[in-house]
Formats: sequence, C-alpha cells, structure tokens
Amino acid sequence: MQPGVVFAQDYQYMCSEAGQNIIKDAIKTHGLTGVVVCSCSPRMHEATFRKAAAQAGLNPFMVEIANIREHCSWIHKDKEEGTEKACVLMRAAVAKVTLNAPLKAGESKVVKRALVIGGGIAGIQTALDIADAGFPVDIVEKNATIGGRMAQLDKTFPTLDCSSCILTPKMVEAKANENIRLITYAEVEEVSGFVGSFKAKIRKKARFVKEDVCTGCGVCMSKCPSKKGLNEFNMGLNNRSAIYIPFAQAIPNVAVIDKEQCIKLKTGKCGLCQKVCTAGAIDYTQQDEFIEEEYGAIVMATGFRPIDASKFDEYSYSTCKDVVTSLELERIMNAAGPTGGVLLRPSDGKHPHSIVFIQCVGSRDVSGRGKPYCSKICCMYTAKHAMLIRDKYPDVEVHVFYIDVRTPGKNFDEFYRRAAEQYDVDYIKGQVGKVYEENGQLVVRGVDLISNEQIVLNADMVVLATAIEPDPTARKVANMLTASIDTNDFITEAHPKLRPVESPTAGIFLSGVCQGPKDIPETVSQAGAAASKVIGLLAKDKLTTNPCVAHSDELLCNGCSCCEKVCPYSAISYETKLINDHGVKETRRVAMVNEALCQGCGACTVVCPSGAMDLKGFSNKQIMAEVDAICL
Amino acid sequence: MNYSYYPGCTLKTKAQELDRYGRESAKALGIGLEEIDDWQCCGAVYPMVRDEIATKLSAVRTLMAARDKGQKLVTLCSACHNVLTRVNNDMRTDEYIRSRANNYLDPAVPYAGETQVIHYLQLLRDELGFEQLAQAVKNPLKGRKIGAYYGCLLLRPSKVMAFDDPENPRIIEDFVRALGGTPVVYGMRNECCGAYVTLKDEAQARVNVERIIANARSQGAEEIITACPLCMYNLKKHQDGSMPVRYITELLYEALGLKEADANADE
Amino acid sequence: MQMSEKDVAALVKEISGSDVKKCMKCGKCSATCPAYGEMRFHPHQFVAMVARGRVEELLKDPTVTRCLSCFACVERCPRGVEPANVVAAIRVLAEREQEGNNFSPADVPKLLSQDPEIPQQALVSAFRKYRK
Amino acid sequence: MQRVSERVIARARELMREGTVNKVAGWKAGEFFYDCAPYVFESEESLKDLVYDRFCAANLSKYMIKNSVAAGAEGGKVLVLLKPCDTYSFNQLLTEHRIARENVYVLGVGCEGMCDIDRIREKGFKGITGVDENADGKTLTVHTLYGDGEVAIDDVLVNKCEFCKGKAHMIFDELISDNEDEGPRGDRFAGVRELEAMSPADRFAFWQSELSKCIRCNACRNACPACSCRKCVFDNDASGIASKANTDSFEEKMFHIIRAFHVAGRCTDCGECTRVCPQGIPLHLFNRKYIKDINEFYGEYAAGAEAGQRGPLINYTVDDIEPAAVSDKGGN
Amino acid sequence: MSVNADWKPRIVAFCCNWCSYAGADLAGSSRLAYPADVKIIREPCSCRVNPMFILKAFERGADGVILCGCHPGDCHYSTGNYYTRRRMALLFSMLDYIGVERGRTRVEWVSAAEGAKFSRVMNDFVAQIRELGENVKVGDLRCKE
Repeated sequence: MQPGVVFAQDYQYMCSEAGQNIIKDAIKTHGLTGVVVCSCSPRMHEATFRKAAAQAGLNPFMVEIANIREHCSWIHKDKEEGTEKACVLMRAAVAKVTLNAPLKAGESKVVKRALVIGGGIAGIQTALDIADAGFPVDIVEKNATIGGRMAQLDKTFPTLDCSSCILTPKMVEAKANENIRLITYAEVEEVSGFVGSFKAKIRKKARFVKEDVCTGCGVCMSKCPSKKGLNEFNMGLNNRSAIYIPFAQAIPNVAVIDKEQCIKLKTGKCGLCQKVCTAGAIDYTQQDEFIEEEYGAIVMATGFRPIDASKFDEYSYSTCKDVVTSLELERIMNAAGPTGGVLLRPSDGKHPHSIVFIQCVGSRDVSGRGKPYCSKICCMYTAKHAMLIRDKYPDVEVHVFYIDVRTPGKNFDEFYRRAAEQYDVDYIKGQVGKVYEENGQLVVRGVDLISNEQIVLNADMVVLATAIEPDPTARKVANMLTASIDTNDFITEAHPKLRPVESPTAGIFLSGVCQGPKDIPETVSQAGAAASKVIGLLAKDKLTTNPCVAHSDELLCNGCSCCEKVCPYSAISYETKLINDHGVKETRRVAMVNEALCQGCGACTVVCPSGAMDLKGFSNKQIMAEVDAICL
Repeated sequence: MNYSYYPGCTLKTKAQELDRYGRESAKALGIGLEEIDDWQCCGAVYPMVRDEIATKLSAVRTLMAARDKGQKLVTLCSACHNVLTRVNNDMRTDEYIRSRANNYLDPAVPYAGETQVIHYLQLLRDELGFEQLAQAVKNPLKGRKIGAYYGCLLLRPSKVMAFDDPENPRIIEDFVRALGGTPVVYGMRNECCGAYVTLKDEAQARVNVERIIANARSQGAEEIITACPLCMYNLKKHQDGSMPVRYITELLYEALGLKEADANADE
Repeated sequence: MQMSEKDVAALVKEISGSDVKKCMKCGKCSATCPAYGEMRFHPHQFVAMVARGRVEELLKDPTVTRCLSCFACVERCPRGVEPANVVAAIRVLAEREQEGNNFSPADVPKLLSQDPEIPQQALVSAFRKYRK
Repeated sequence: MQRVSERVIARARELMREGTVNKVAGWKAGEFFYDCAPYVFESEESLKDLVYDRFCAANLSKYMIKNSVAAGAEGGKVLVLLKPCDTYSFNQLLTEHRIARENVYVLGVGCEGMCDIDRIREKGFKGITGVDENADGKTLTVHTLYGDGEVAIDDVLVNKCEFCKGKAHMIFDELISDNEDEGPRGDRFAGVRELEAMSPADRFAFWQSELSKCIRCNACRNACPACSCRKCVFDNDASGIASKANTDSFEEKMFHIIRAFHVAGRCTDCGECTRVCPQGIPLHLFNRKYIKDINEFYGEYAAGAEAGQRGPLINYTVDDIEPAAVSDKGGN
Repeated sequence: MSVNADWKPRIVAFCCNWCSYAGADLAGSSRLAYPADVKIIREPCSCRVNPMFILKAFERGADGVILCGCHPGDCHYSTGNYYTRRRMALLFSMLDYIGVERGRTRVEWVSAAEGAKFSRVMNDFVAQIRELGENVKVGDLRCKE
C-alpha cells in the first residue's frame, strides 16, 4: 500500500449509490483526510465523488480521481501493462491527494440577462423561452432581419406545412415580447468575463435607414434605380434593389441600404429613396454603432449554410444554370421566390419534364472536397422536394440517386416511402458520376447498383443535396467565447450525451445546427433545452466559483507585475501594503488575486519568478509530486 | 528566363509539329527552352503499382538533370507531364520510393523531388502571363469557336497534378481567349478519349471519342485543341474528319503570326 | 509456393496502396467509369471483391485491360479509395502470374503497316499495359 | 579612464556635500587593489575610500532594491554609479517595480572596459602589487614584486567587457563620460553558435564537465540583478524544488537550468554570473542562448533597454513560431 | 539503441483539462490504442505547466515529455497556450542545447474532438522515444560532484 493509504476497496460501480456509500462509510470509519477514486475520467464523475465526500464531512476538494478507464483499461490491450499503468496512475493520485488542501468555493454575481447570437429559428426559440421565464434577452443577428434559414424554406417535412406560416408568428412574437431586444444587422465584436457576468461589445452596422422611423412601406425599393444586387434571400437567383427589405415578413420590417450597390453612397449622386420616403427614415450619414452590455449567459445559435457546390463540378453546377442546389430549389418552389412558386428551369424559364436529385453532394466525403459527416437533413428534404413536385406536376419524372436513405425520426421513413410508393418517385441506389449539358438538356451518367448497370438519363434539371456546414462566423464567435470547436467547426458539447446543449465553457450554451446537423423539430427542442439551462442559471442569485484559483504568497511576492500582465481576466491587481515578514515590517507592493475573477488557468504561476503565485488544487508541489510518482 | 525542356519521344517522331510550334512560339515570346541532354523516354504511363520502381527511374534521371541545371522543367506532352509530375511527387513524398530510386541510381546528390515540373500552358499562364501573351498576338483567332480538350492526364489525380480545377478547368479556355478565339465549354472536355486501348480495342476507343466530339459539337465547338499526341491520334482516328483537332501550340504559332510568316517565306 | 486467395488479395491491397475498407459503397466510381460497358467487373466490384478477399475471378477476367486508367474514379471517389489503383494491381498481378505478355514487339510492324500514324507513345504505353 | 574617475569621485562628494543625496553606492577597494567591492557610503568623509578604476566591474543596480526603499524611509536619496551595461539592469528592475526611482540619483559613469586580474596573472605576472593605466588608454603597467611589466587592456578584459554591449547609458540623471558609443564589441553569440554546432552528445559532455565544477556557492545568484527574489525558489520549501534533504537531487542537477529559465527574457546579459563564478563556469552561455533564441524567434529584444517594456515571455503574437519548428532550427 | 532489453520508455504527458485531456478521454472511449508508457497529468491549461515540472520529469528519469493543449486561438482561457508556445519553444531549445535530444520533448495541440489525433500523436511520440532509447543523461547532469 502507498504511504498514507489506510483503506482500499475494490467495487465495480463506485459511482452507484452503493459505491458512494462505501466512500462515505470509509471516510467516517477511518477518519480519512483524502480519497482517491480509481475510475473513469474525472470529467465524468469528479463532481459525484466530491459530493459524496462532502456528505461524509470531508472537504470535497480532498478527492482525486485516477483515470484508469479512458486513459488506461479502454486503450491498452495488454492486461499486465495496463494494470501496471493503473497502479502508476493511482500512485500519482495518492501522491497528489496527500498534498491537497481543503478548498472553499467563493461566490460571484449573476447578471440576469442573456445574449443569443443568431436570430434563426434556434435563436428565436431560445430567446422566446428565456423571455417567457421573465429574463431579458438580446438577440444579435448579423442579417437585416431575423428568421434565418427557416425563412427561406418553402415547406417543412414530414408534415408539409408552410415554413414561413409557422415561423412568422414566432418572429412577430420575438419582436413583441418586451423581454426581448432584437439587435439586427449586428455582430458581436468582443466578449470578456465569465459565467454570470460576461461583457459583450456589439457592432450594429449602419443600415442608413432609421430603424425607428421606417414604416416598411417599400416605396423606396420600387424607386431605387440600382437593381443589380443579388437577392441573398433567393440564393442569388434574382436581383433586388440597393435599398431593400429582405422579404415580406422581415422582422424588423425596415429597409436597409446595401452600401456596395447604392449609387448615392458610392458616388454621392441619386438620393431618390430619401426623396420618396415620406417618413424621412433615410440617413446616408449613419455610422456603425456599438452597444456594450453585460450578460449572465450566452447562447450560440449561429446556424449553417450549404457548402459551395462548385467544389463538385463533375455535376456542372458552375457551368449549367439548370443544376441547382436544394436550397435554391426551395426558393424556386416558394410562392415568394423568383418564379412565384412555379417550377421553371432557370436557364430558359421552361417547364421541366424530368428532374434528377443527387444526394450526399459533399456529405460523407473524406476526399478533402466535402465534409466527413452526414448532413442529416438531406434525405428528408429531398423526399419532400420529390413528393411536392410529383404532387403539383404529375407529368414531371423524378429520379433520386442515393447512397443510403437515412430517415430515423418520427414519421420520417413513412414519409420517404410515401414519396416512393404513392408519388412514384424513382429511387436509384447509386451515385451520379457526371452531369453535362448536351443539346439543351442535361445528361446524367450514374450507376444503379441494384441492377448493376450504368445508366444515362436526360434531365431538365438536376438538384444537388449539398452538405451543410456551420456558418463561417461560428469559428470567430467560438473563439471569442472560448467555446471549443471541432475540426468541422461545429461547437463541442460539454458532454455529447449528458450535456448536449452546454459548451465546456461555463455559461455558454448551444442551440441549433452550430452544434451539429439537425432538422427543425430537433433544433426547436434543443433551443428549448438551451433556454432551460439558461433560465436555471439566471434564476440563481449567486454562483459558486471554482475554488481552484491562483493565490499569491505576500511574503514571497516581489511585486514585479509579470503575473498581472499575463492574466486574461484582469484578476490580479497590485496593492502597496504593510507586510510583516517574520517580524520585519515593511511596506511592499504585492499581488492580490480577485478570486471571483480568477478562472484558474495558472498562466500567472509560471511567470512568477519567485514562486509566490501558486494555483490551488494544482499547486507546484502537487504536480511535482505527481511527476515524481509517475517517474518512480 | 530559361527553362529545361523535356520534349519526350512522341514529339520527336509523330508529333514533331507539337514540338516545333511550341519551341518556335516560345522563342518568339522570349522564353528560352533548353532541351535536357541525353533524355530518355519517360515511360509514357505512370506505373500505378507501388512495387514498381525501375520503371520510374528514367523519369527520375530527367528530373535530376533539370535539378542539376537549377531550372524548372517544362513539358508539353500530357503523358510526359503526368509521368514526370507524379514520379517527382513520389520522390518528394514517398520515402519508400525515394530511398530505393536513389540507391539504384546512386547520384552524387540524392534526389528528393526538388525540381519544379510545369506544363507549357502553365509556363504561359504563370511565368509569362496570359495578358502578356495576348499582347504578343499578331493574328487573333477572331470568330473561331474552339473547344478545349483536356483529357485525363493533365488534370488527374488533381492532388498530385495541381494543374487546374479537375472538374471545371479553365486554363485552355483562358489560353484561347488570350489568342483572340472564343472558347467553347463542354462537359466532356475532361473525360477520357480511350486512347489507352486504341491499339487493341478500337471499338471501345471509338465510343469515347464519339461522345466527346458529339458533346463539343452540340455546345458549338468548331474545332478541338489538345496538348496530347495520343489524344490527337485517337480523336482524329475515330471520326469522319468533320471536327478538326489541333495542337495547342499550333494555335499559338498561328496567333503569333508565325504560320503566316512561314507561308510568306515559302512564297 | 502457391499463395492463397486471401494472400493475393492482401498483395493487391499492398501494391495498389488503396485502402478498400474506406469504401462506403456509393458506386460513384462505376457511375463515372468510361469503360463500364467494356468490363465484366466494374470499379465498385473490384473494390468490394478485393475487400472480401475474392480476387480469383478478377484475375481471370481478360476485360481487366479495358480500364483506361483515366483516374475519373480516383478523382471523384468521396472516400479516397482509388479504385483505378486496385484495377491496375489486379492487371499487373494477372500479367505476372500468366507470364502474360499480351503484346509483343513482333506485333508492332503489323500495326504500323495498318496505321502509320500510330504515335510512339501508344506503343510504349501498350508495352507497359499489356506486358509483365 | 583616469580622468573620468577623478570627475566621478569629485561629483559624488559634491552631491553628498550639497545634500542632494545622503548615500552613495559605489566601489570600495578591499584588501587588494583589484578587489573593488560594492559599498554604500553614508558620509562625505567615508567617500575617501570610493574608487572607480579598471577593477570596478561589479554591477551596482541590484543594490538599489533595498537601498532605494531604505533611502526613502530615511527621507533621503541614494546616488548610484552605473556603467553603461549596468543601466540595463537598473531599467529592468524599474520595469519590475523593484526600485523606488524617486529615491535614486543615477550618475552614469563612462567605462572603457574592466580588467580581470586572473587574466593578467595568466599573462605570467606573479606577485602583482599594483596596476596603473597608461596614458594611451590601451595598456596597463603591471607592478610586481619582481619589477614592472606591460599588458594590453584588450587582452585582459573581463568576459562581459570583451563583448561590451556599447558605451551608451540607457538611463541616468547625470552623465560623466567621454566615450562615444561605438556599438557592441565582438560577436557575443559566437560561443553559443559554437555549442549549437556540436552534436547533442558533445554538448551534453561539455555541460556535464562545466556544471560538475559547481560548488553551489550561490555567487551567481547573489550577483545577478535578475535573481533578486525576496526568497529564491530554491530556498522555498513550498516550491517543490528546494532540496532540504539530500535525498532529492533535483536542485543539484537542475539549478543552473532552472535559474537560466527564471531569468530568461529578463536577463540583460550583464555578465555578472560568469564574472563572479569562482569555478569559472561560463554561465553566460545559458543566458546568451535564451537571448539569441528570443531574438531569432520573436524579434530583437534587449531587456532593460527601456523601463516598462513587456518582456518576451509575458507576451505573444498569434502567429508565433511553433515549438516543433524551433527544434528544426539551431543546433546540428 | 537501448542496451537494456527490459527497458520501457517513461513518458509524461501534460494535458490541459479542456481540450487535450478531453481528447485523451475521447481516444479512450473510442478505443484508439496507444502504448501504456504514456502517463497523463491533468492541468487546467497548458500554460499551467511550469518548465520545472518538465525538468523534474527528466531528472527523475523520464524518457520523453509531451505537452498537449488546445489549438492556438482555441484556448479555454483564450490566451494561455500562446504563452505556453513561447515558453516551450525556448525551454525545448535550451534542453537541446544541453544535449537532451529534441525528439524527447514535444508540444501538440489536440482539441477535445481529436481523439484520433491524440492516439496518433502518442503512438508516434512513443515510437520516437523508443528509437532514441533510454534517457540517462539528465539524471547524470550534475551541478555538484
């Protein structure tokens, strides 16, 4: 037995009630001053065991975990070697725990306001739920209107109800709710602070239209002579004026001037919109504004975009107008879209007779061109498109090339089968290798793996189910929030199963596709989950802080300010005070750590030349003891 | 600027025009092409199985010769370009192949893929510049509707060849534009013409050629240009002659006014 | 010593440098293959059969030489499997096994008399392709 | 140096007499003429022992930590004599808030290089009784029991002066100097480069042989202006590195490596460590390695060139060199 | 290289709690094996790793030390790993300078999602240390006879 160890017990499920009782009983019976649990990762059950220790009257920070599962038994095939390593890890934990000191958590304040970054369905739903609980919420949306991707969709699966019909009421509610402040056409620039009290700086871009004055009448749009801007809402399939309201149901229903397109802003001449605006809302001199606000919690709801289909030009997306992405098809099918909802092929506006859908364009692709993950929503929306087309235009032949049809979800497979069986959509198991134009039609060369034949189809349109990727702002925002992000730029959860809507960074929550591909119902339920986590946080008056914070020994401090300079939280300040150094009284400049601000990174401890600065719970001595024990 | 130049065997025999037009045009453009001394055939086909090293050695010798001259290596034939680029990549990235090839050749300085292999078209685009080229054009190819035929060898595998977007290449179209012609984009321009089986399976090669030519024609091409002697042979052989096929260098030669000069000289 | 079918399959994987396990069976290789109609087995079948260790039939198939080595399948494979390398490995092994010289210098004069335009390159590559 | 010396001593007296300062930190000759040690003079009378000659190599800036505070407590000021190289240390200590600047009067003193008695002895002189600087300013007359001899100053400079950083003072309240700044003397990284060019095994052998001479007398630590912690980590049990018991050899083995890291980015290359080492260990080769690396990785940086600089180890840029890339640089 | 046939490398891995330790957990739950010679010490942030810890490990006979943290720019504490990067660049250069082969020290950025990378890095590092053999040197570096 290791020195200092007086009791050891093997039990299979230490985290169970019974297991915890073993720990509690041992603490009481043997008067233990420290506990080492050799088990799974401390990231999993450290809190459990600490709580158990506390219940038995031991300071919870007198517990250490030796991770002999994730870091040992699960990866080492050789039992003997693994056991040997487990012993070493245990020895290190024992060495550490003997140097542990009881720690007491401090308290910090909770600002009772939340920030939601992104105003799509995820952000809107999260904000509505938080607001309903009585807490103020700000939604920061980078576009001129909230609504996000869902506003662009025509119908939703598997119910086929109209997307904007179910979204618009939520948008209106977000506007009307007095606890919600919409900050549109704005981006978060800087975030500092930590859970309970983040500080954010938000840049509200100049709209050149006074938001509180504009009535949204739209006269300016009809009079604007610059009409060459690509209509982003319609995926660039048609044009819009330089001054525009993104779409009819936009919230706020306020115009915005695209400064790249506006003749007045570029040349100083024109000014027509100002002349026709009876409300007097146009202001060409408007500047970006900054809003600074404190928040207790922040929700990321930054959403997604489809990948660039021109990376897969074997499908001729760049060269053939009649090859479109699924999101473009949504706009073509939508009554508010460029064709007024009539299915017409883009090249010549003619009615198509044959449409080929290609699934998994850029999804499940590890070649470097696409994304390694399944985009999850494509099988269902393709079935939806196929079904809607067959329903509205029974003369149109629809073929779908698929690798697998993935339809887990309530009524999802039934939906897909309806497309195939009831609507006679031709599902072909196989992929398309090439699409090209010939004699005014598209030639699609694919394979049918079931009949083992290469097939060549003539089509009037080809629809690419392009993979989705996190919105490019996600990485920037995540970095600002110090939320971890994975190799695909999806935000990492605190735990993939048990804490799916929280980031490992306390106070940062995840809503919608920024966490991983998901459909609308999943997004809405995740949005609600994130909101409930936020509400739980904001409902508290105080937060207990991490007691593993830096601490400076006054007697050793040189007053050199090195620590102050590397602290990311400005948690260290200097004070000139009278120090009694073993009987010698002297006025010295010494470092003081604000424990409420310190997050315990330890950067200060290493730059401190005298070793005055140390980190509770991860002290120099403790880590040295671990090193010693490992290298024994 | 001077470059090492690797013509390859076909340019010395059946594709002499490709070579001559290329050299003369380069000269007219002020580009120095120095033929590598004592070059050997590159092997024409990149050996795809990993345990074949010997068949890559002649390419390594050529690459080393350019390295020793401190010059970039310019190729013209698509097949040579493919073989040299890929073998060079092996020498740069594959320790297994590099060590064996160096052991076998035992050069004074071991070769590790230092040479930069560029195709004649890249020479024009990246070293000279298509804008510069356009200014040198004396006889713009006005009104000519030209379909570029890339084939496979210049483009694939794109990770190694890094020639252009493998699915939507633009370099030959830009080249045609620089010469004053009208490029015609057609989907089959990067599909294989079947030249690899042209000796033994003519029917198969014919199917491929017909597809390509039909597609080019449907999109409005009136002539096709290529950089590959084998494609040239194949594309000519399996059609009725209604679709002219020319080398890229011939077009260049013509646009630079050199063909006219030849004709005048003949008179 | 006679190699087992499984060993040959392992050899195919090794000399092709292709990781056939990465295949997700989407069929894009076969969808894009310009020689599809000429070959008894198609690119996705080569990959699948090698993965399962079934190479004997592939080695016996004379239409393996119809592969154009155009690399369309390699370029477009979403999983980086490189089916053309697998086909090439099968062809090379078949030629090695049969001492198979399917093209001889003696054939050249006849070919050239039929078509004097045949470029050097075609002959060199034919030697590469059809001979051990 | 004679002229400067006289002016310096006279000025020190004057400042004391006027009451501008009530203390003078300077050098006092010890038992032997070459034994000029730092000394704080507290009266005008005592200043008769103040010397400033070719053997006043000691860097006085470190003494200002205690004395500036003490002077303040007494309501006075302390005069410190700083040679050009010493001013870097002084600035660095100001940066680290170690010196009460308002209580210090800095008299910058010109310097033409300090001499190393051991190097004079190495020239074959025995029974040295005194040394006089000749009028040419380039040679010394060495008086010995056996008669006089001559030696070139350049041949007997202490290491730090051999690689003098320059004749310019980085900080002063008043300056007494006839020197024009000629910039640095010699290539101070030559020694580092030489080591870098060796094989890892040879480098290890070199350091093993050098460091095995160490007797842990702490002279380097005591002289070093950067090593001015109130309590050194090696003396602090809680640091986990101090060796109270002989069973732990960590401190023994790693003392110099840790010390070098502790002063990295803060060391001004004042050269005191090497100068005071009784065993002649070239400790500056550690410090100069860090300085050279810092210059190469993060751009030229001279600790103490200015007060208030942000040191390279408490700074970063987002595109700093990766440690992996570093290992491919330098060395063999 | 090593004369001792029973020799097994002793490797200390310092991992930050937020990225690399979680990455190691993911490697574990994904059963991505690496040699048992690697022992992980958990730190709040890579910037908590004092060079003294590394020197201590070497002095105690470690054959290799690897430090893993969040990717630069992704630090949980926003800037910690930037300081780590500088410190370790200088420390490793110094260790090389005193004759500790460069291959024995390494910094890797491993995110919480990179279980596969964690395993790959550890396999690679252990292989490298095995190649270098036993590290007897630092233990022998005496400052005092």
